Amino acid sequence: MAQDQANEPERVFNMYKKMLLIRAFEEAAGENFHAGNVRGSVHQYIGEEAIAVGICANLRKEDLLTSYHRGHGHSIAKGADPRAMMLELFGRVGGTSGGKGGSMHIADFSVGMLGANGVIADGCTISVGAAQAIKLLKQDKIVVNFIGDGGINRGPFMEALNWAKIYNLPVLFVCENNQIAATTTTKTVTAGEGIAARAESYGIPAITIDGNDLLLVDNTSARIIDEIRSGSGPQLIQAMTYRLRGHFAHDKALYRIPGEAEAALEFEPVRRTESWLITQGISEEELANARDEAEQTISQYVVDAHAAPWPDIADAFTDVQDVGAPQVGVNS
Amino acid sequence: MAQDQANEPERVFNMYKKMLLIRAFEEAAGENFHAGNVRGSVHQYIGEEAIAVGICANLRKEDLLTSYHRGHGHSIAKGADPRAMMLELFGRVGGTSGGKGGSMHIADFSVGMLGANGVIADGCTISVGAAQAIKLLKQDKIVVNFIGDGGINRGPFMEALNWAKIYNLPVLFVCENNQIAATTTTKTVTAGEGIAARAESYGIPAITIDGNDLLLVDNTSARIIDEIRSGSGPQLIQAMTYRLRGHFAHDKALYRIPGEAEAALEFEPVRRTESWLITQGISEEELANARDEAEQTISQYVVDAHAAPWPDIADAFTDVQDVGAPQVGVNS
Amino acid sequence: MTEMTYAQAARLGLKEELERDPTVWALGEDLGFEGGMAGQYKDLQAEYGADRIVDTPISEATIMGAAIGAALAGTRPIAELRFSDFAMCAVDELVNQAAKARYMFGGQARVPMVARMPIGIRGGIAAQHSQSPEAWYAHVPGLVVVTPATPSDNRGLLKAAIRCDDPVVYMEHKGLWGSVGEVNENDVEPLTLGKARIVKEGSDLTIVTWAGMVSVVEKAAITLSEEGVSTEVIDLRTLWPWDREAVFSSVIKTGRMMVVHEAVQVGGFGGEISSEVTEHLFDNLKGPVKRMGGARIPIPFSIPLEESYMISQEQVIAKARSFF
Amino acid sequence: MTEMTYAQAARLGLKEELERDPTVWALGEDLGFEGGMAGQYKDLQAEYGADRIVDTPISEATIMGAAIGAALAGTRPIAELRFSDFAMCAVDELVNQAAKARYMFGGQARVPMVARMPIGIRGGIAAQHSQSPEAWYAHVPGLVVVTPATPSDNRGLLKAAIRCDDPVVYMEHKGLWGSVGEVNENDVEPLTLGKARIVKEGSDLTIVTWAGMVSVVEKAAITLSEEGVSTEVIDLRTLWPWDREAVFSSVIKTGRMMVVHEAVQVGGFGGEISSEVTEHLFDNLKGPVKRMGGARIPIPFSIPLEESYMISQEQVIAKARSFF
Ligand SMILES: Cc1ncc(C[n+]2csc(CCOP(=O)(O)OP(=O)(O)O)c2C)c(N)n1
Ligand SMILES: Cc1ncc(C[n+]2csc(CCOP(=O)(O)OP(=O)(O)O)c2C)c(N)n1
Ligand SMILES: [Mg+2]
Ligand SMILES: [Mg+2]
Repeated sequence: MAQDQANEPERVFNMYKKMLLIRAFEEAAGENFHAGNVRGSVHQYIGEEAIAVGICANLRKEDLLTSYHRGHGHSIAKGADPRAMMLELFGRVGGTSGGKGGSMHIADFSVGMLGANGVIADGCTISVGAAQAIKLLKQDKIVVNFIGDGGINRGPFMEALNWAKIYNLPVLFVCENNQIAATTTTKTVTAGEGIAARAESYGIPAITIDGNDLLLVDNTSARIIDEIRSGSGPQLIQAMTYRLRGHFAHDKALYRIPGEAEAALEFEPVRRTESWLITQGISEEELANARDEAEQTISQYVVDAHAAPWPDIADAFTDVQDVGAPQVGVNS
Repeated sequence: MAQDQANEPERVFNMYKKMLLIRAFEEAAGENFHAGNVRGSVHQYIGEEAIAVGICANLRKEDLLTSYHRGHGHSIAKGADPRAMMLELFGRVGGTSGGKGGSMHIADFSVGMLGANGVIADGCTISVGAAQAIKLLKQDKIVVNFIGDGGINRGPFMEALNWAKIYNLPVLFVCENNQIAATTTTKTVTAGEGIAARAESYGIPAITIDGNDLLLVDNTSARIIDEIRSGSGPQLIQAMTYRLRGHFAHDKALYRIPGEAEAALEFEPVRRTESWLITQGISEEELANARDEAEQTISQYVVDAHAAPWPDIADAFTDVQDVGAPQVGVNS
Repeated sequence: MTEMTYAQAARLGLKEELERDPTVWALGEDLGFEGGMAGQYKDLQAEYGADRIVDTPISEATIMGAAIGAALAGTRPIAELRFSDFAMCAVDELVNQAAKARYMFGGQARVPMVARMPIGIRGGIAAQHSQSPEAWYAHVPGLVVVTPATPSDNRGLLKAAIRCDDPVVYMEHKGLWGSVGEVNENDVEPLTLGKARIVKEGSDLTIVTWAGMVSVVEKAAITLSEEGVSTEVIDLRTLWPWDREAVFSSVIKTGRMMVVHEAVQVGGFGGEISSEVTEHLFDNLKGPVKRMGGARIPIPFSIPLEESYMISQEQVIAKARSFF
Repeated sequence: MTEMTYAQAARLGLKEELERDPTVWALGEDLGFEGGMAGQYKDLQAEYGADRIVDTPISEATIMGAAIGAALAGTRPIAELRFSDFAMCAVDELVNQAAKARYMFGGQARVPMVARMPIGIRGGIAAQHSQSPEAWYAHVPGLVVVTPATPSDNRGLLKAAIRCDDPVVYMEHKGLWGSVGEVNENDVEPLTLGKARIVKEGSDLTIVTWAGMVSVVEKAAITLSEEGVSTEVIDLRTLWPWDREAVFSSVIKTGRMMVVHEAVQVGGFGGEISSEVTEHLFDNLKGPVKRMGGARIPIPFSIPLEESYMISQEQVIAKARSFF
């Protein structure tokens, strides 16, 4: 693992706990999807936790973040309440969106998390606009946009890169390259050297790092985020990683080369962070306790979610719009 | 001017005549726009003729071409009938589209000219699909897509670059960089080094040349088109040029730096080609005759266009669709 | 007759066309291994090659645009957009190019392509994966709009769409993928676009519907008929062209009409049918044409809210009773 | 009262809002030097700076997407798309993001933006520059749709749109840019979205219309009234919400209604109004509600063909007479 003066064991241990919380959240989300408690679509972030956690550790509450369909990890890392998120996945009152959004639309504006997104790459253009607002309002904030390696081939992302650079906007693009898009190996549909080269062709500094190396993500993004805050303009981090599970919870990922996922376990970020923590004198017991705590915390949220009330039918008609808002029952 | 074994004076003189025909066509289009004979929008290609002519001189009739809003030159260069084009601009029977398309929708499928386009960069995605069809049908053809320097910032163009490369399609992208998009200097809204660097980031070979140098365009595209025919996959030529007139015929281009357009006259392709032809022993008189001929040809087409009949109202209802075609008068 | 699902029947129809015509091909995300969202392309890549069942990058604008170019250049592509919601990333290509090319070019070009974009609600996939925008495309000159409701129709209409020389917006309903029905494998002819299906005959009330609502309305009609309101159900099958003759003759017979669709009622295509019937058959009407469509709200995620959006058999029955 | 054009009045309204609220800004192509297609942004960049009147690259998806992000982040952007035809390059952003963000996020977010996209025919700009897709957006939950018809309204409605906390699709008619009317510069209040304007009172027939057709219908109504058919003309001003009360009270009075719009009739928003009036006021109707809209054809270039697409005063009069 990369090492640096910033790698305080306590800081890393805290990040580790965030990773555990995400992992436990995702395991529970998957289980409850299979049990039929969570409906729709659930894209788990298992195996990619170091990216969200390492980057968000360098963000302030008021910084903004946009995500994509695999957005639970980013939300928790940015400080969203995982209990409200679990309630949202269950479609209950008390959920982040009161049950109206679900997994693909997790958002917590109170911590600057402007939303997961069901449409690939749409977060990119939203991000550059948010950054433009920040400039106009003369605020001291930045925007981080997460995107997958499949998403980089949508035009709006490329437009957003150009846009961010010409207006010199405070945006960090983070491409989470797990090397796959649903069932498609992205190398087969991505021309050239990939996103870092593309970003550089727009004059946007880009760096490719091992996204499963928590300390490296933390240190790299600390430096880059600092530069962006100081007015460097947009930058891009390509974080290499591996999706340990299927594309969504009901995907068995049979298209994988046999053994690939098992082999990848060796490089997955939770274990790697544990190994590092042990070299820093953290005991196996402390790690086990942390894992238990995360699991228990999330288990409790699942219990809470089961217990939480369903929304009222009338809630379906609120939050649509002020002008011309629909009326309950008018169409039925 | 660049020189090369391919630069046969006769070949160049023929290309020169095509350029004159385009120039005369565009002058007439502008005049008739101002006179109210041509309606809608007219984007003149004056000053950029060497690109279309130099490239199309290396195409075969069956090769395909897509263009954008400034498409008269590409059409004439590809072999469309300028008389039918003039009739189209006048909205008359006998026009390339029977008067239903007008300047922005000039097309001549009989010579592989798949259309000008009113929506920027839409020709790019159409081109890669046409190239895919060529591959599927195992035809020996290529596709050329022309696009402006403003158009390169639309996402679909970037998607098309990626697409052309991953399927190794026989497409030549030609970015006609006249340094301006309507009233906007494109440098101010284009991040990085521009389109050549972007294309290269997709693994697409790209070259930037003086697009007002007819011989250079001819020689460069001869080589590149040959490579594409031999299976090189997509390539890109950025041809630097200058738009001698306003964005469209009713634009006085007051946003230009004073003197800029006048200075540019020195580098415009018709005069430069004339100078070269003179070094090859072509006389001033021969050049003057060629100019007269082009102008007279086009004048006659204007006369023809004035004389041509207007379409029948019933024609508005044809060519819509086979299934569910509209009926005349059904809605009025 | 063979029992098969709506998805299997679509696959069969596609396979038959791939077999029949070497210029037919499909492009979209994850068509190869995944075989499409519901297996409607399953194993076809293995059989017809990666050049005819093409896995694409996530580039909807180019999936659509490339299909247009390929259609102009002599092939019959099927652009698979997965969800009509994602097809919104390619509205420009579909509406400004595919729909208009033939006209703008004065008949020089045809655009024989299928833009395949499933619609509708299916179990909590929420606001960005559940829309039914068929009314938009029926409003666009140059486009044909098809909304199959049964396995058999999903084979026969898909074949017709592929053979059509116009661009066809082909909207399967996601909720129907697993529904089962009889398909006559021996009858390999495509259906005729623009011909409705009389699902059930009746003499007191006509209900016009399509896509996911057909089975709901059919069940409601059975109950209604048992209870004395003889209800005729028409599955439009194609929204453009819609089968004026079938609808008009039914209304002339019954004197009462209702249109039911899952799409948002405001601005939905029910308004078109209602208005045409009213304007042309006013004297035949024993009461106003009525409409039932979705509330003007984004589709909510939470299951009870989502369910409340959907029109139920009971609601159809209640509204039908209000005629009498 | 000051005489000014529709474009000048829009500029005035925008300038007043830029002055009043520092979070208001606009983004689009060629807003600076060109000042917008009709001068509706003229000199505003010089006055308010390139950060508030932003010249953008040709990137419609990002013009719209950035406006959404900027709205979510506390400003009030006006996304200028130049033509509603080009706005089709950004339908996904508008429909999947702007319209739904507030709902999907359970009310955490608002998207106070204006998506400005002129509609309509203007002298031979043909199929890709002449469309009127207002019905699409009225069909989309979450959106407000505004179609100003006069200079005064184009100031007052634009101001209302800018101040609205919902995303507003603002559709000026290109044919009206140069039309002249009185504007009361002292009355700086915005209009109320959702309130129609009674253009002319009458008692025999109601004609509902909007945008470019208002003046045509008004002239037809004057002739009709002179000839004994007292015709009421309602300019809806906003299609969503549309002013049910104004329309319903008028129809209750006249018993006859016609809807006239330039957009394609099939699937046009006239069907919505016709259907609602029919369903709810059937017993008040002395005859069927009638519609007049464009033929279902792309807009042709050639002037006589283009003119034949447009609805004339004479055609309105003839159709109105068919009621009697
Ligand atoms: C515009 C759009 N096209 C297609 C989809 C369907 N889709 C959802 S996730 C996905 C794959 C995304 O891959 P990637 O960007 O690499 O993210 P990952 O799932 O690997 O995290 C696809 C194709 C979508 N949601 N939006
Ligand atoms: C999608 C789209 N956006 C905007 C326009 C309006 N428009 C027409 S031409 C033009 C400038 C194009 O510049 P460029 O691509 O450099 O071509 P040039 O006119 O210089 O030849 C613009 C913005 C359009 N036609 N289509
Ligand atoms: Mg991926
Ligand atoms: Mg240019």
